[in-house]
Amino acid sequence: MEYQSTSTLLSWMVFTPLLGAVAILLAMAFRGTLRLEGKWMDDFARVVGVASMTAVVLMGIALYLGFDGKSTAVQFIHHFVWIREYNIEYFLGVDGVSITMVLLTAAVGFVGMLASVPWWGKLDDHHHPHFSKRRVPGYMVLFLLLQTGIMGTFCALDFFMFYMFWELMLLPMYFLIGIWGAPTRTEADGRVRGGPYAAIKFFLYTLAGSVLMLLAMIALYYTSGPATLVDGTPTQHTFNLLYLARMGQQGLFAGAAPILGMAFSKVVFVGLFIAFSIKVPMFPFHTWLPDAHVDAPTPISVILAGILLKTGAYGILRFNFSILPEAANWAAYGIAVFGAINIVYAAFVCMAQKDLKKLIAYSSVSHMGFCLLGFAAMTPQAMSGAVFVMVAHGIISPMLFLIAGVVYDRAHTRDINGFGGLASKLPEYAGITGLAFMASLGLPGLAGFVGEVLVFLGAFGSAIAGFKVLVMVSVVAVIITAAYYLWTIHRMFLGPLNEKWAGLWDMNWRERFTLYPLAVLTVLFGFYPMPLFDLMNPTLGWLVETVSRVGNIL
Amino acid sequence: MELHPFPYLFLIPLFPLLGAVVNGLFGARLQRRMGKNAVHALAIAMPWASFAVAATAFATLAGLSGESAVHQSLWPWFSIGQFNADMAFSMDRLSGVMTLIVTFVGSLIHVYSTGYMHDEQSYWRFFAYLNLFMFAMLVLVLGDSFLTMFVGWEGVGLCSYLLISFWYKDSKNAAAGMKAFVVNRVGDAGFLIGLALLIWALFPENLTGLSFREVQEVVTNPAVRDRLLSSEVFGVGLVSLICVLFFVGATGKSAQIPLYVWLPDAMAGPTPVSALIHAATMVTAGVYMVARLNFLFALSPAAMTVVATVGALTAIFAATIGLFQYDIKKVLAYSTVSQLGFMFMAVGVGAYWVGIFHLMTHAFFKACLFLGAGSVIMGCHHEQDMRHMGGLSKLMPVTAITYLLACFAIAGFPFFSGFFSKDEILWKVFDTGNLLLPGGGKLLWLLGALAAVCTSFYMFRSYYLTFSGAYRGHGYPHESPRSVTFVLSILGILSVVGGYVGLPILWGLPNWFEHWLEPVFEPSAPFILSAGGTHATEWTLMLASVGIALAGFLAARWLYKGAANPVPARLLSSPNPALRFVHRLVFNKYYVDEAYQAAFVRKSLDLSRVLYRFDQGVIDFIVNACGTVSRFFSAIQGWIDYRLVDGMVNGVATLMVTGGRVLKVTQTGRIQSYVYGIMGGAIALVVAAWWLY
Amino acid sequence: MTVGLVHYLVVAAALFSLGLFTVLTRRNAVAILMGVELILNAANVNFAAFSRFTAQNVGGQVMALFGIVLAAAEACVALAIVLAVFRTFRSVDVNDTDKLRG
Amino acid sequence: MSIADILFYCLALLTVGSAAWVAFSRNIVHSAFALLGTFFGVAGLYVFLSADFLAVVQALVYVGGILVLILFAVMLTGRIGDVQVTNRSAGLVPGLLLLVMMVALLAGLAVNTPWPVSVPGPASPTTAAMGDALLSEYVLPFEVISVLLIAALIGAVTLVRKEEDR
Repeated sequence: MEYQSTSTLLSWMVFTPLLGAVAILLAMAFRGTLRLEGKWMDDFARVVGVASMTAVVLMGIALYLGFDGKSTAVQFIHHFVWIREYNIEYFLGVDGVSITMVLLTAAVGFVGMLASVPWWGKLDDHHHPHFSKRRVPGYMVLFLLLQTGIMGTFCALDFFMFYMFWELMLLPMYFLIGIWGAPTRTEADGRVRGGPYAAIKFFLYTLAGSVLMLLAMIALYYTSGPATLVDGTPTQHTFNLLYLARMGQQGLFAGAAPILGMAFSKVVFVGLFIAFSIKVPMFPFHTWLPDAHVDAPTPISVILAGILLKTGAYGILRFNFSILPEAANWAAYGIAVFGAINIVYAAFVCMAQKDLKKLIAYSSVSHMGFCLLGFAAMTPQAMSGAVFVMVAHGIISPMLFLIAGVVYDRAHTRDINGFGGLASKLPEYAGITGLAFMASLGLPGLAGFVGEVLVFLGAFGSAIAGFKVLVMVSVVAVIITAAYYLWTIHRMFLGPLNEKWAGLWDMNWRERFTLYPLAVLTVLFGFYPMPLFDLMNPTLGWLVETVSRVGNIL
Repeated sequence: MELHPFPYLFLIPLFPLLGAVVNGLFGARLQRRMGKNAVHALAIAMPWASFAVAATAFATLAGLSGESAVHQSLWPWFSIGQFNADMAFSMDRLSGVMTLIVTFVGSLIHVYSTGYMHDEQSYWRFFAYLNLFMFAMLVLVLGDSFLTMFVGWEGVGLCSYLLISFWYKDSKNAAAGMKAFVVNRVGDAGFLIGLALLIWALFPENLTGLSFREVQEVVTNPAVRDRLLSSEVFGVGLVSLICVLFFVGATGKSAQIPLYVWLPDAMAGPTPVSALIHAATMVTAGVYMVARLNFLFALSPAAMTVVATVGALTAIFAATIGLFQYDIKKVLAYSTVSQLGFMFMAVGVGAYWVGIFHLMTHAFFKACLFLGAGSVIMGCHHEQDMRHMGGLSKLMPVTAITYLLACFAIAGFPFFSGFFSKDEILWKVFDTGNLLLPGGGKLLWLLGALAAVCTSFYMFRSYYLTFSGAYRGHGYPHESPRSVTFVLSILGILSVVGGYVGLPILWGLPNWFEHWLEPVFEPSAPFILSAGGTHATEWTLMLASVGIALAGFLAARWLYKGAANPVPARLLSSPNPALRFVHRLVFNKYYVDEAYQAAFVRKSLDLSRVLYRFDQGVIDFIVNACGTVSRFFSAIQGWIDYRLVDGMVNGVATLMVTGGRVLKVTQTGRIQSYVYGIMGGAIALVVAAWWLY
Repeated sequence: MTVGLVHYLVVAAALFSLGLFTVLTRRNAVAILMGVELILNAANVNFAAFSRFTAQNVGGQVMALFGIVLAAAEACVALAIVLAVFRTFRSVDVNDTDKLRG
Repeated sequence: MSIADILFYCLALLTVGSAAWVAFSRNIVHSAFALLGTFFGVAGLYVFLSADFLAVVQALVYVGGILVLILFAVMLTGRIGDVQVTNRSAGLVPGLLLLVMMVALLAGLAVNTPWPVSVPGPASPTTAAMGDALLSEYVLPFEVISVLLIAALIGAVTLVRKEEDR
């Protein structure tokens, strides 16, 4: 009878964007009577969009103030029975693991919304209408739907609901990349690339992953032991993640019947892990990310890099580590190796990039590698460091993509070598890009460094000896990261001004509204990360303690 | 180590930060509206203010006991379980000295820059970066914990990148800046791994925090020390591995043998930058770090040997390259690398206070040399090649005199600051017992002596080339403005007087400097052994070093005094090919840069291209292949579905039609044919019935 | 040999075959009718013969009676058809009336 | 071979011969009259089979009714004056072949099958017996046949009605 509803704030946070979307749809339906034609309709959609995202941010602040970092219990629970026959409950809650992600979603969602509104500043779209002017109501509805999906994914504590929101996230993203992304083009070597290609690739790739998750969900459901619904009715099986975690930690899944001759918890672990690692993205499954980023419009890249990647990492924490601790111990070194590969491999690939967005995409792959390394190390420092990397990357990569957006909106090209000497023409832009690049390469005093150094130091202390070697290898990536970022700054900003770009103009207020808050956050979290650590340390510490206590008995 | 709260300590780094932020954000408008004076007024005031606060802190420190430190903790920066580091500043005697040097020399250079950068358009940006650098350096020096120091450590690297590529319009400067930052990052990577190793070695020994104090308490505790000394990682002694890794960080920052390549290129930055960063402050960070971790380094003779030998090798290596450079700033750059080699030799053999002492004196005379060179360059309208200078002593008297004083100091002429510090180093190196190789000290001393000869030779060569003989350049050189000459004179005096702070005990005079730093290095004292050199040997060595200085001076004087119009490139045109080869080899810096470029830079670029092609070719190919394969299968299914299933359905239909068409013939309309049919059927039935039964 | 059932059957068979032949080979509709009448008579002969030789009751003859009555009705209708056909086709030639050809 | 047998054979010969004439004659009128012979032959056979009522009805209905009807039809449709009242049959050969085969088949059948023959009783008038049978055992067919006759009557009348009122 535990986990009774305590507050409906989370439900509001999850479904406010949906309400906004519905409002826009209704307005679309009755635009005749409401005399909302063309430009007025677009502006109405934008106002509703910004309003709902501001509401979510305000609620996020309320959540932060109300959240008690000390306790490891789940807070702000909103729990009632939804589909009684299958013991599916509507269960929203937030604890140390997901609080940072929820706040990040609110923040980055707000920034993404601001970036999709073309007010406050000139747009040079004479030959190809800027994405934020094309079919705006549709864009806003899908954007808000996406926000609901992501927020729901982080808050859902019922496996079925989690899976529902997980799928809800995919659809709007597909359309957003497909329609508002870059038009289809055939590249030099004849390969057809463009918005639709990237959208399909993203959608199918993640969907393939979520199929495995579905199987794992069903497997877990049917092997889960007796539990009780929120109104006390006893049930044979349960989708409740917290009960599943408790059962997992008591070793229920470790002892379950093997599947296809292999240990149950190993098979389920691998299934879930692949589903989430596609999203992280992990080394072999990462090729969708650069394509998706290159062809997505800027705010969508912001959302994609800012929060969508975190759903994968969060999933690993919430599912793989809490519910299947034995398998987590068994797979720890493997994950770490993949994490290290992610870091070093992506760093080297970045060196060879000519497209700015692709470079940033691969750098995201490299940063998310830190999370994997941090998770697998199973020490409180590494775990907190890894979650902090997720938050820091969630702030820095939106900045990077907005920066790429600023230059793309003006010059309509992302080819790094095409630029030169922009610093003399765009000083303010050069400054903010410098700050973003420095944060991303992990300069101490900025957010990137805190996470990275914690993961390094934490991973070093892991029980498994192999981690020391992995960390040393990953440190090499730190050098390569510095090299390719500086080389990018060199090719783009320094050196003589390329006359082709003499006509560029410096940042306008829209870009400032989106970039400066993130810059302030980066510096703030660089020097004073404690508020974040206070939120998550107790829970992550408890998680690490329980997972390592269970030990490797598989 | 008692801590005395000193509420104003954070002001020292805060002032330059304020200056940097104000100039950085509003500098352009400030400069446009209120002119350059406002910009440099603010920019100069800040370092002097922090110098003042540093002085007061230093004074309070003097009043306290030896081990005490003035401390201020601002806010908890990291605290996760056992691992906590606060954003805290503490100034003990060592960082007190360093802060004073940094703020004093820094402020002087700020004043100098107003003159040097006078006609620079983005004047405000220069001062913003300079202030930012001061902030980073002060955070490094005052940092209480490893991580706070690391903030300063990389912050300094960033500022040197910004300042080296200040004139970014010329991509060569930008490339130099990038090289500096990346090479520093390599060093920092080493530092990080060393730090990780140290932390995880001490965690089981209930390390409470990451500050130097706590680490020092844990390491100096004898039980812990024995366990540390006995444990090994990857087959190498844990402590020595940690120290070597820290030393790698130091080589990156202080441009020692493997990672020194960035310093000569860093001369692409404006001269005050070279003076401040690449002579006085940043490059000394490595020495400060090793001194700060004296309790660790003293434990492992292996690490000390590594430090000392690398120092010695760098000293002699850089000195030889300096012999034949024609760019005045390059000469000074290699001389800096060489002098740093000396400092590391000192610190390597355990004579930490001597290293810091040489650091201080070096800060004075090297800054004076660089600024002198700067004023010469300014005078000769940005001409840096000594072959186009000459005869400037008459045209730029103050610069000439101060430059000469600084040359005497660096060469180690008696009663100049360089003499006291360098001679002490050579003596301590000669007399050390800490090295693995028992006679090692003697060998290192020899290398050091050789380097000293080269030092005095190339310094006086540069003096005579620029200041004596006829003016070979174009235009009319003129003396620099008063702000430049004022700073030069102060530094000139200091480079003479600076040495009297640490007079050798040999002369029975009180050595204030050693006494002042002695408590800081007290934990490592018991491990420093001396080879029992007597006073006699000390005297002979002192005379020897005077002789060395004179030898270099006379040789340079003979070769280059009164340099006629064509520089006497005797070595260049000398018939002996071997000599010519040596000259070309040394002149081209032993082709180290090209080797690094080929070995590391090009290789990593190739690797990244290969990996990217792999990424696109193999992985993306597989993903797309899945796409095409499934499309292929769906095509097959489509074909099957269309041909067979549909085929069958259509087949039945056509069957009916053709059947109908065939049967149609029977409907002739003529009745008789029907009757035939009936009759045929009847007969067939009868026959069948009859046949069957 | 005394006239037994077989003889009648043979005669009926002959009548039947001739009737059939007429129907098959005649092109004149009326001739066909005559053929039909012959066939019907053959059938009635058989009925009577069996009634006489095997059934010892008059069942067969009643059947034959019905046969005759039916033949009458059939002839009447057939001739009506022939007349109608003659009126529309102007000829009674069976080959011309193949409107219902498939 | 009694007189009756000889008479039977002559009668049989008459019947089959006229039937053959009907089948083979060129002229439709000749075959019509040949039909008369056949009908009387069959009536004779009935007499031999002691089916007296049947013989009378045969003579009456067939000769009086059907033959007259056929003659009418022949006259009405024959378009007298049509010189070539050819009644050429079509496909003579297959017809003959079929004829022979049919005769062989049926005769063979008749001869070979062991009919449960029982010695016939003396010839006795059968009219009364037939009347009883019609109204006792065969009353249903009797009624049905009457309905059929009515239907045939109406059908024939409607078929030959004049065009104009259709």
